[in-house]
Amino acid sequence: MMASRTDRGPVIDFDRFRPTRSSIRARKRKDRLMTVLIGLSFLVALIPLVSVLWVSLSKGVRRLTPDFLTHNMSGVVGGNPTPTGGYGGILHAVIGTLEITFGSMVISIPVGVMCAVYLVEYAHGGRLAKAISLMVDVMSGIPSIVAGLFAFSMFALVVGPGTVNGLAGSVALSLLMLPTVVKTSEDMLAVVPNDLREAAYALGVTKQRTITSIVLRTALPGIVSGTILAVARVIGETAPLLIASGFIATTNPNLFSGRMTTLPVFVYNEYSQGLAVCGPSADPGCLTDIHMQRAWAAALVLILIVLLLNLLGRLVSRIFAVGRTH
Amino acid sequence: MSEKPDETATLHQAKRVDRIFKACATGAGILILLALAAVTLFLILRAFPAFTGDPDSRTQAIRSLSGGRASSFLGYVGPLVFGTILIAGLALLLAFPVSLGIALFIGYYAPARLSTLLSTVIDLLAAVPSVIYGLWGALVLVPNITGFWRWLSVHLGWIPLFSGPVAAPARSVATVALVLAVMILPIITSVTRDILIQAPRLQQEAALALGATKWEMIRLAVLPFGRSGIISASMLGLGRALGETMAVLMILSPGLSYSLRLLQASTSQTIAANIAAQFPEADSQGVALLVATGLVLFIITFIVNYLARRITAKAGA
Amino acid sequence: GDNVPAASSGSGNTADQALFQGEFAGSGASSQQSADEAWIAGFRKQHPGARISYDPAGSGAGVNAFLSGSTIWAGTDAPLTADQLEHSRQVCGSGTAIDLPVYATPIAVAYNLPDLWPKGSGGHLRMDPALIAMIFSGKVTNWRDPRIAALNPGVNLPDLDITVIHRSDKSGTTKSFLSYLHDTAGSAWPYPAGENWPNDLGQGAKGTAGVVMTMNQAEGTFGYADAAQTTGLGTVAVQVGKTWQPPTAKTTANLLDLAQRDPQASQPGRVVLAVDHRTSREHTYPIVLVSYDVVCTAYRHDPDGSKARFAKAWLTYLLSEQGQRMAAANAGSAELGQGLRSQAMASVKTIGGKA
Amino acid sequence: MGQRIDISHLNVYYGDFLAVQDVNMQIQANKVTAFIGPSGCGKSTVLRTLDRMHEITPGAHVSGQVLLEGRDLYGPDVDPVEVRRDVGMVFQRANPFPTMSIRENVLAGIRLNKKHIAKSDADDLVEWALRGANLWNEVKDRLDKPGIGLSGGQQQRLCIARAVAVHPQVLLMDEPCSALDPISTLAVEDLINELKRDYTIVIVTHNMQQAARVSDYTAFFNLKALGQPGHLVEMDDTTTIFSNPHEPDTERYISGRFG
Amino acid sequence: MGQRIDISHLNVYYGDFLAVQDVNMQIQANKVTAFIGPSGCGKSTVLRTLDRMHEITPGAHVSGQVLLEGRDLYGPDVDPVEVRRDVGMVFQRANPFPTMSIRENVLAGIRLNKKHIAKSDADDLVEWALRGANLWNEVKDRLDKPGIGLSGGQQQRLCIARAVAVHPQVLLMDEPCSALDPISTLAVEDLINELKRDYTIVIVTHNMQQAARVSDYTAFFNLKALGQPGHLVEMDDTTTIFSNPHEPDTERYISGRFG
Ligand SMILES: Nc1ncnc2c1ncn2[C@@H]1O[C@H](COP(=O)(O)OP(=O)(O)OP(=O)(O)O)[C@@H](O)[C@H]1O
Ligand SMILES: Nc1ncnc2c1ncn2[C@@H]1O[C@H](COP(=O)(O)OP(=O)(O)OP(=O)(O)O)[C@@H](O)[C@H]1O
Ligand SMILES: [Mg+2]
Ligand SMILES: [Mg+2]
Repeated sequence: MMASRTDRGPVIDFDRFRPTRSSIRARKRKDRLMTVLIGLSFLVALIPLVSVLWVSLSKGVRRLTPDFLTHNMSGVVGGNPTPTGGYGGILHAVIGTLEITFGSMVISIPVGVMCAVYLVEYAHGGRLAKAISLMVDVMSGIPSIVAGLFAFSMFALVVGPGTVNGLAGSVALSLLMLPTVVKTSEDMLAVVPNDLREAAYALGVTKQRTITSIVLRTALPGIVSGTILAVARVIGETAPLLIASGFIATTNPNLFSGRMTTLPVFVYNEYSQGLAVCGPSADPGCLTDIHMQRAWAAALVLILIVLLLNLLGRLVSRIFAVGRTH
Repeated sequence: MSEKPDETATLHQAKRVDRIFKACATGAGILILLALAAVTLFLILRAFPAFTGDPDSRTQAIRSLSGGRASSFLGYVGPLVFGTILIAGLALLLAFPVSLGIALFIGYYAPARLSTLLSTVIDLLAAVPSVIYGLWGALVLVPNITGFWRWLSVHLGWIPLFSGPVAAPARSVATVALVLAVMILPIITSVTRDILIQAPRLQQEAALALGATKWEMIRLAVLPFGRSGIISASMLGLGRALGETMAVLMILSPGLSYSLRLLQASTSQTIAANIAAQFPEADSQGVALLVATGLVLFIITFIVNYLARRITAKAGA
Repeated sequence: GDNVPAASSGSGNTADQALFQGEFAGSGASSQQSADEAWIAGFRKQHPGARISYDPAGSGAGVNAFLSGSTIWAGTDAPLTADQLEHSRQVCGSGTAIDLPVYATPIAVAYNLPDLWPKGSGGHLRMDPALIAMIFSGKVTNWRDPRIAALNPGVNLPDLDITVIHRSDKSGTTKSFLSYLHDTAGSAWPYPAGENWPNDLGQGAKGTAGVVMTMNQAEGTFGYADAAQTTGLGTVAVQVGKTWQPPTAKTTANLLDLAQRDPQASQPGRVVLAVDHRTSREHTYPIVLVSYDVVCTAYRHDPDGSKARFAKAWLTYLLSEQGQRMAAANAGSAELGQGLRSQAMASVKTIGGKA
Repeated sequence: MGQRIDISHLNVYYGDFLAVQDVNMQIQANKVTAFIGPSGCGKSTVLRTLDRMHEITPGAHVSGQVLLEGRDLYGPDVDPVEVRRDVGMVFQRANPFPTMSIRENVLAGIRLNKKHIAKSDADDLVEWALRGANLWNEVKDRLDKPGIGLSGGQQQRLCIARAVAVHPQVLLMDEPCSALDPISTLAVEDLINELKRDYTIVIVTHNMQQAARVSDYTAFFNLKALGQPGHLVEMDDTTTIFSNPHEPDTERYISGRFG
Repeated sequence: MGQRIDISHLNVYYGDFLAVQDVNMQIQANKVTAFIGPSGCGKSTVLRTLDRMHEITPGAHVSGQVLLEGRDLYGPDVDPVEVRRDVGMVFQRANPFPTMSIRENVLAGIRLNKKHIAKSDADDLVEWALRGANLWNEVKDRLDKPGIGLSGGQQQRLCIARAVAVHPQVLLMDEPCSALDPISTLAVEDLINELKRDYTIVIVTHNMQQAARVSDYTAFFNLKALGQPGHLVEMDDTTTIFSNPHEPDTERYISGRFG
């Protein structure tokens, strides 16, 4: 077939560009191949990921009794049952996890949100702001164990050598949380329409009240759900807490003094104890694999907490989503 | 202007609060700088003894930490850096194509209902603590994968990467990289997906209207759009893998060499896992050394972050 | 809440309860963790008011914490060094700290070869120190090696590569085992003793549990671990003199009974053992991990003397026959013998001033 | 009662860029003044200087004088926050606070400024402002519903109610109807006609018919060329401007031959 | 040469929602057919079913028949990819591939089939297509510059060049000028007039004048009520529709009394 407009440029023989049967077939083949590969990559990834969840669930659910959730590990000896018929539990670790995580939230959320406020509302891309956002990026690359080393050395220098307590863990975790909090808050503040700020200013509202009552309030759902996700991430940190907060078998409610066990540390500690000794004089209920049972059960609780936080984050952002009617 | 005296007073107070608030915000920003400076400073202070003082006792400390395998800081930290980068790099190599595949699957192939479900699961998995991946790797994967590595070594053993003897049990670099890949997979997937599904509809329709197949549409209109985002997602995953401690600690049989033989045991160790392994028994000189290696790790992740920033900045421009 | 037996809360006399009211923290060697669990439970039966914690952070971290004054005692697999001893003056009110043996466990040389003997028949492969050294240094690499067969006539050894498993972290277990090889294997063992494993053969695993788990995961593995943990693995009967000694608590205790005091740790109050690995006595198992508790005889910041009082009571309990039996039952350790315990008790009596 | 505004020698800069040059005008109290002119000529810019809103744009600054009933808005000890309480503003796009109910939106100016107000007073104020904005009958049954649940025109009137609830002397409106459908536009125009009894009103509009319908005075702004600063071409009675302007540029603009 | 399209009993659904009901029409080869009608009446929807583009919207499906020169587009063994090769489409907003140069944009469709085209062939094709799209003179010196560096109107013509470069039989255009300034609009309209020599063209437009100017036939779609499916009211010669429509609704729409 020939193009008609000979006067206006080259004549094109479109047959030369006509796809051959084989090229069409090749394209179809490639398309199908990629579809298969993409589907396959999904299936391949599914195997380990589902395995992780399934193993944690199936192995963890065995020891996940009410007793396990309401007792700590004090007085638990090896694989022997305790007077209440359980085999010790994670109450102290749950309390420790909550307190240390709460501590890190108390440190990092105000600082992170205020830092984002500075970046979005005050700095207008100045030198300091550029430096800060670069540093926030750098901070998000701090390896968790380095954060632990930092908290440990800081408390050693500031409070006294050998200081190991919940607060040190909180400091380490807040270091890991801060960049996420800053980034999500920054993003959320940035999408608050300028219209709203102007509307408030036009009413004669001061900048601070505009920011707190309008901007932050509007961005709140996003900030909250972003922060919850950040919490879900640090709540599973192990290495820094091993160094900064130590391990203890009893419940220590005091964040500011004394060692504190968290769930991940508990999991790791149980794992690293291997088999329990059930000697000839041991209780008939003595379980040699009690450590692994406790490790998996605690891991399951940890996953459940993370899951809960995730759902909570989604819920918060959905319920308080701005712009929805009713 | 109509002004009642009490109104002037409240306005006055509001202005003061205004100033204080601004100071707080600025302070918080500066605090971030200070925090990072403090991290660096404390680490340097703590690492300082490793480089000062009696050279003999320094050498002694390094020999003691390395079981006599190294006698200088560089000789000690070199293989650790190599191992860290090797393992994290491998993990990224394994996870990246699969993540991309899943992200595309979620965004462009799966039916809507399935893809929201998958997204939720991926987000959950991205938050699963690494100690659980470690537990899973050590107790479930290691005993079950030895056979596969052996098969690989038999058939591909002529490539040095896969040469034997295959570690049994498989506490090798390959297994650890695999676990880290599984660990960072949801993270990369989740970020990549968020970016890919934002690929402009317009260009996708343009591609299809030209008679493109689905894959061609993705190649023409989706991947070019997501390129910088995909890179920064991978860098996020790489950063996570570089700093990962527990999974490596619980699985890898460490060594201090520059070996690329992935299936063999005791070839490499990562900085983070090494710190966690040696810290409990280290004396003060040893702690200084370990903190110094931590500083090196910090610098590596800094460089990775910086490069990622540069790449995305360039691609975004 | 705490797992306290309902009945026990009333027991113990009230004066005593007042004596041990409060928090008492220790930290250190993870090898002692199981024993410490048992000891804390046992001690609190007598003194329910005391709240005791033990952080198995590791010997190094434990001693560091002790030397910084943040704990009352440290558990350590290695006695204090001269530096550390000197440093301890800063936390101890009078002189230096003392280290006393409280816990000992045989170190088993173990293997995973499930089909050597019918289940439960309790056979042990026999090896001499040189053979063990050769396997651990990579000179013997297959289970069917004639040098193994020569010592184990009639045992049907499989044609299987030997995978050596060792500790990957710094550890007292490694140090004890290496000094055994160093002392006994002669030229077959070219490496110095130290807390880190010196070669890259086989595989390293973190902690005793890691070693045992790794060994359980593959046949043909060969390693060393605290004997109590080696459930499911075969253990080597080591040549001592002309006999073959499998690891047992009793034969290990025998070795400790024969041990000399380490001449280099002669400071007053210290009880540091120099174990004779070359012993040829019958019924003595030569590879042992001895773990110490480090305390002060008086503490610098101890206004009401409660720290010293606790340290004294704690060690007294640990070194009592009951304490040792608790540990043996729950951690599989070797009970320290009467002689050794009374030597250590002499030092304990000096805690908190005159006895 | 509204207040009059005197502008003299006003220059407005965005950083180094002079956006509007040498504006001199009087805006009469209790009248509606319309600003018209092609896009980019600086109508919004001038309007925003009247309550110092330009100051929230980084780098923006002014020279010259703006007197509100004789008092210099840019005097050294005048706080922009104070100015904005006397001069209200309504924007092109309706911008009710999305987190607040209709009622709270109306009260926002009071509440955000931490003034205490009795509930009955508040109720009265809400009704008064919403009636003033011609919205009361439409929303009186759902005062506690979110403000953004309203239609575009209702939202715009809500914003007007919010602005009048703080009793400003002057009301500035920057293209308040450009995003509205014809019916909502008529409602807002009616409202403007009523509001001028109490307020001095300045309105920016692109819609010549609208300017002719609602305003008493009209100011025509123009730019000499792209990139050049905008300036005030002329200002006069609306009827004069639309029937018999002095300047040929005005004539050309009004007859739709450019812009 | 263009091909004719016969649509019979076409229903289009988005999930359960019937968007367009029972459309029957013939689209003549080598003519321009315009779709007009109020917003939401299903013009775009019908247009997109002509090259099966609706299929990329999850849940969208059709019943009925669409024959392209007698061949059923929805036949069981027809691949949508093949259909789209014969039926080109131009969208409301210009959508050049941002990472490609102007030249590569034009060649994008051809490259899908043939990775390697002789450079001279490619050059000819690019020139031909860009001339066809009335863009050649403007861009011939910067063919290797990115396509998104062009102005909006140029981008739209680039998209047309890209669509014609694969030499389809039918060209569908969904409001191709709605985002363009008047000058670019005229350029595109001229182009449509020329293209109809080679292609069957279907164009959706909101602009009645445009429909009158460019099309030979006009189809008027309408909805009975909001939420009801759209339907074809009538289709006829453009002159008939605009001067003497059969249906009173068409008359009302064209005279601007609703929509
Ligand atoms: N925030 C800003 N930063 C820099 N320049 C600006 C800013 N806002 C406006 N300008 C410039 O100032 C000049 C006047 O703009 P202004 O918005 O006042 O015009 P306008 O008459 O309101 O136009 P329109 O009718 O389009 O709203 C323009 O050249 C514009 O580009
Ligand atoms: N992707 C979609 N999902 C669900 N419904 C849709 C979708 N696209 C369009 N619709 C619905 O189908 C109907 C017809 O829409 P369509 O876009 O075809 O109208 P149109 O005539 O092109 O309107 P406009 O002139 O505004 O472009 C409308 O009711 C619309 O809401
Ligand atoms: Mg404007
Ligand atoms: Mg449409």
